[in-house]
Amino acid sequence: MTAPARITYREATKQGIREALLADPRVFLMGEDVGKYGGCFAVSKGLLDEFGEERIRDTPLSESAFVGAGIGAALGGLRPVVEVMTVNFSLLALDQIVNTAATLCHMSGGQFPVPVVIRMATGAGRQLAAQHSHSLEAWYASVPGLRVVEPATIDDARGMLRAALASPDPVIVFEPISLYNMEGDLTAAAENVQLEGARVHRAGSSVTLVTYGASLWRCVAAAEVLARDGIDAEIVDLRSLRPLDDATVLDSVRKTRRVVIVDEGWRTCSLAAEIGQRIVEQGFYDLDAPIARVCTEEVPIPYPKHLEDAALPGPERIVSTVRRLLGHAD
Amino acid sequence: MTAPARITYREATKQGIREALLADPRVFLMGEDVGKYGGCFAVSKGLLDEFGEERIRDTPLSESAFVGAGIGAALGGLRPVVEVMTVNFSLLALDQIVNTAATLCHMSGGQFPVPVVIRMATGAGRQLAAQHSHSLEAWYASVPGLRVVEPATIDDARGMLRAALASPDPVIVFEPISLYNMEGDLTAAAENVQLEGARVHRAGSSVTLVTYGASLWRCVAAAEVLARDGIDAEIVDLRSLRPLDDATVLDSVRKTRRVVIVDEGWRTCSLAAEIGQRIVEQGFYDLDAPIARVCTEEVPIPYPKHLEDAALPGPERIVSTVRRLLGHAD
Amino acid sequence: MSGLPGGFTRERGLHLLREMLRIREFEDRCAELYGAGHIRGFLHLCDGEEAIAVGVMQVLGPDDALVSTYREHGHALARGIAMGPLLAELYGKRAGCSGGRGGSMHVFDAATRFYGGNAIVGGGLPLAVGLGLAEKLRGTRNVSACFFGEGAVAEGEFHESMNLAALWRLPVLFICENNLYAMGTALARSESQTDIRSKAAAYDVRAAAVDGMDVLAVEQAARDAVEHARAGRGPVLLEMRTYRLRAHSMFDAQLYRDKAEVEEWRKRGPLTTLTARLKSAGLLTEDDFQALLREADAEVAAAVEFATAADWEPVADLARHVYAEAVTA
Amino acid sequence: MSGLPGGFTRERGLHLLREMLRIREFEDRCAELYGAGHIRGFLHLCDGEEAIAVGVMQVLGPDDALVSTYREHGHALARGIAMGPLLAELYGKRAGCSGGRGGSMHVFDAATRFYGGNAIVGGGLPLAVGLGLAEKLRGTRNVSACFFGEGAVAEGEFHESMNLAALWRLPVLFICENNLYAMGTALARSESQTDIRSKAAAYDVRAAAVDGMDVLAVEQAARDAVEHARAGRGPVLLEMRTYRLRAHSMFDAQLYRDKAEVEEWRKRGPLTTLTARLKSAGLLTEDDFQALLREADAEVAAAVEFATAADWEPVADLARHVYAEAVTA
Ligand SMILES: Cc1ncc(C[n+]2csc(CCOP(=O)(O)OP(=O)(O)O)c2C)c(N)n1
Ligand SMILES: Cc1ncc(C[n+]2csc(CCOP(=O)(O)OP(=O)(O)O)c2C)c(N)n1
Ligand SMILES: [Mg+2]
Ligand SMILES: [Mg+2]
Repeated sequence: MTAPARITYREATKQGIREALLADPRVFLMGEDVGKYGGCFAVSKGLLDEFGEERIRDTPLSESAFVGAGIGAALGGLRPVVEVMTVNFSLLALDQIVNTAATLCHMSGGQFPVPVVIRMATGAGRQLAAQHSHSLEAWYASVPGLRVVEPATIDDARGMLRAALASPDPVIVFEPISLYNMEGDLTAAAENVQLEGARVHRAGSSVTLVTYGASLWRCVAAAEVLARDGIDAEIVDLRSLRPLDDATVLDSVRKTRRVVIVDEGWRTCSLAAEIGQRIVEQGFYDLDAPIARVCTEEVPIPYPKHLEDAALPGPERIVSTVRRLLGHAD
Repeated sequence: MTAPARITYREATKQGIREALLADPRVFLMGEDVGKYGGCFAVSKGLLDEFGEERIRDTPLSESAFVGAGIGAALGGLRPVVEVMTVNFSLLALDQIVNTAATLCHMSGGQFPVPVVIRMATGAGRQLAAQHSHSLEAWYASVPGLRVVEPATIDDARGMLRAALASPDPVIVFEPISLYNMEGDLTAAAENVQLEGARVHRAGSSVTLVTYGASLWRCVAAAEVLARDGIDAEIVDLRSLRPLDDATVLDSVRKTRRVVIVDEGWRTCSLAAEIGQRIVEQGFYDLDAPIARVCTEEVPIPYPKHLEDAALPGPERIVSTVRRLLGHAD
Repeated sequence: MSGLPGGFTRERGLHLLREMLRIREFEDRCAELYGAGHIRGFLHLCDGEEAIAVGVMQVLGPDDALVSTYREHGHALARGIAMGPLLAELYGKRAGCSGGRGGSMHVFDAATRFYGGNAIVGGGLPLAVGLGLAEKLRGTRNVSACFFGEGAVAEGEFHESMNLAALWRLPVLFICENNLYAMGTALARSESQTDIRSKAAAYDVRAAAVDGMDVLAVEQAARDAVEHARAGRGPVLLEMRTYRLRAHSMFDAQLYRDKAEVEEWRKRGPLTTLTARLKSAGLLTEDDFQALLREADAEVAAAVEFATAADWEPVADLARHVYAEAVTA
Repeated sequence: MSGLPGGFTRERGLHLLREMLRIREFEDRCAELYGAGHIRGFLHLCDGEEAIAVGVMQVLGPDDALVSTYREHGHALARGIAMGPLLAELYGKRAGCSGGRGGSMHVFDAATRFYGGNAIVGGGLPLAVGLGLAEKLRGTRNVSACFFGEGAVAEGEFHESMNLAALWRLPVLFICENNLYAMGTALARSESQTDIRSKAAAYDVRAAAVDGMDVLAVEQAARDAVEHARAGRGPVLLEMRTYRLRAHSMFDAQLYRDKAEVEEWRKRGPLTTLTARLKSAGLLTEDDFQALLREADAEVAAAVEFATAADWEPVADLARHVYAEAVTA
């Protein structure tokens, strides 16, 4: 890679997949409509022509079987990248992921690690209604034996797959559906993306916003608004949802002493809850105010735009929560 | 019901089912081996003879279809009680529960509530190893549209099903596998069991233990040990995991100012995290110490007893956590 | 395309044509409204598949239950859901048949026992089994019918649901709309055995393959199937052989098939063929056809007016209906 | 029970009998050890089904892959997992073949490509498909074989896995141990079509029904199937007709079946019948049999000694192996 190029998140993701296919003959991509159709979000468009049907493998609608087959193929010495179109359909494959991928290494006393990568689109924001708008990252992040990441930037979209394939463990890669069309700079940093570790996306001193995925950009928008009032928000992009990088979060908290966690998941038992509780456990005495959360409202995501927007943790809600926390009038 | 009787949790559960079948001809029980086998934990033994095959309905191993059929039957005017043997197998039915049972009322604008009750055994403690020892209550508790309860006492085991069937919403009833053999008194209170609301199981003043399910009895054991040191623990049994009864928890916290949350779920994104964060949100300034958690260790549950015990949130870990929190030497 | 059965009346012909035209005109307008941003999210049209919706609905009674997919406008209209509330639903308005919360993929209607609109492929089948179970246990003669694509046949839910319905001899109609593609995946790339009907044998279920482009053939097959199910003789699988003449959804570039293939099938479109048959039998004039078209267009125009004028749900009501409002103990 | 095939040797007979006896003696001892509390959790014995494990393993090569269920002691022993580590696993000891973490339901062994031991009914089938896919993509002639009960046939995973394996012509052996019961559920109460073999037609898969009580029949059927799969002609479904002579697990009161039925099947037990056939063919004396029994019992005794003497994993190592230790990028 050379000078920064302006590309979409979709294109960055595709480049990551393409690089993986070029780098290692054991890698193949498998999922519904990844081939002829070009991927339901056009991520894999063109790859079938370049790599052929063996390595760009269209599957029937059989989420449990083809995810399980990916696990089996990983056990058999390959490096499958399994695409489950969206997290919504991953419920049909959850048994394979939780009871097989996540347990085999441990149950076999270390004999059978499972180096499978499972990609899936996640989140709401495109008016796809209740069954097509889930954010279930917290569920996956709760399972020992899995690694879970969510690239929110162009560099991470480009580089995280390589890091995931370098891991001997099952890695779940969430790609926010609302980011595929986002444009941004692809930088040299994409060459060195690590699987673990949170990243300070914006340095600040007044308050820490902890977030991940599409909500990173909601926080960025909120931070711009807050900056006009002289509120200087630090934004931590978690990047890896399992394991969580407590140290980076706590470092930020110790600096700002105030935290708002922004999470597209439903509030109850969310990653936001976990981050909050970890801060309490490790940094209680560093806090000047209660930890606040901005999450998705506890409703199945409704179809109409005004209701969907109201359900999601948008910049306005972040801004008003920060203001309230800092004692500014709203 | 008359004078308190000493019965097992299993028997109390069965009585609850039997009463429901007697009270309402629309009620039927359906699941794997509920009939001829008598239930895999012998809960429904004898009911087939009493109620016949139409109402005690053995199903094939088809978790997705028979749970979905229960949802459909509820839509069709019946009051199904669907037994999924254990939460471990419920992963295979999760799509139906999350994408159908939990969404239909909302997506249909209120036209189609789903009055189905889904019972499942949960938890570890019987050396059944990684795939048979899950505690996934937090996942279910995170889903808007569901109600989730977990009876921990004989009275609740007896009375919660009635309350669940009185609800027009889908209710998930978790029954801790390790409690079926527990004996206790069935009291008149079983007649008036409510679906919602936490309950102070033991009043105390030094520290609040918030818990649910089988861990209630771990807390009881811990409280007895602590009492010998003059530490007087209050125990809150959540009972309902969705909705959560914040008020009862906060009342206790305001009294004791110190909290330990005990949860058989894995720590990350657990109910314990949620309770902790809610306390921070609503009672931050009432706390004298960081909120602590005692959860299951983040490992697939291992088979050997000593390792399984070490993984679970046993009384010793609760005691030492409380002592540490209160500044007592361990 | 064959002749018309004996005793077939002009009235009947006009009715079936009218019903299919309503669907076609409605959906063509939806495509425009999508382009204009009035309809959002995913929109799946059933162009080419109208005969299945209309044929099946002729034989279902008002107390029978229905479960559909995300490609359900045809089913909804043929079932009798009014066009205004249907379109208002696609707009996301409060006056929509689902109160505006569901959109195109989640059409519901209690009055006609229309249980959705399901965006999970295969997700509706277990539901239909349960609805059938309820009818059986309640001792009625009602049936439950579910629609699904041939893509859904690969899902475990198809297998589990067929077995359950057969094992318990439930009055369930499994209506597979085999339009040869699941998004971009051709049948031969998703099924090792592409004869869908033949799969019923694994469950000892009665089955038939039907020309899904012929509304009369659909109606007859559905009539036989419903009779079988109402008589308590168990479920039926109907493989309706059809074709989707438009893209899968509004996001589909159709890289996976030839234009020529589509054009070949277009000639067999159910509206085209029924019109020709009626005309050649002397039951329909071009004027009649134009009148039906105007009638359908007027209904569509009124629906657009209705949907446009309808209110938005206030944001304050966001959390309504997450749980049932009236406790019906 | 029929005669022996031409050219059948005493050596071969003794070998097959020995293998089955090892399983039987091992498991009978396990039942005692369970009663004594040395083995805990769920314990599922395969009494009556030994011929399937032994027959199939005769034709698999060392590089073929295997996926089993929670009822897998027979498969494990016949595959060549040493009895000591197997029993140590059932004890939960560190020297167990899975390091003691899995127990009876989760036997693993990398050396023999034994991928478990799966306690989720049907859960192993997709895995076997994936293992078959790996062999195909790697261009080997290896096959993958999975065992499952007839109860698993009702699960969606069976359907999805059969289709996937057939669609991609993968070298997978689907070996259904049809012992007529899934816990307490008789086949006729779980399948609308009880002929398991016939289900293969829905996937265009080659299938055979086999007398699972006859080790020679099993071996022959497995040989044909492996040949088919190795030749790249796709998967095979083998329905092994057998019977579980003991309870489902140690918690089962067997309310669901008659003692007489069990006794009827016991007469057809694979050990009984092979012994009789060998004797009547003059290939085995009672002394031979007793010698084999002593040999098996000695192996079992040594395994008990091994398992008893083995260490417990230290609690400090609880979190080991949740993630892989050596990064193999
Ligand atoms: C479980 C699941 N997997 C994937 C999808 C994405 N998806 C939506 S429609 C579709 C194709 C379905 O094809 P088919 O069943 O033949 O119906 P058709 O669209 O042709 O009417 C897919 C893959 C989904 N909605 N649900
Ligand atoms: C998905 C799932 N559902 C239910 C169970 C509980 N269960 C364990 S074994 C069993 C019976 C399985 O019967 P079958 O497949 O015939 O195998 P067999 O035990 O007869 O060898 C059941 C229901 C399970 N382990 N997994
Ligand atoms: Mg289709
Ligand atoms: Mg069986």
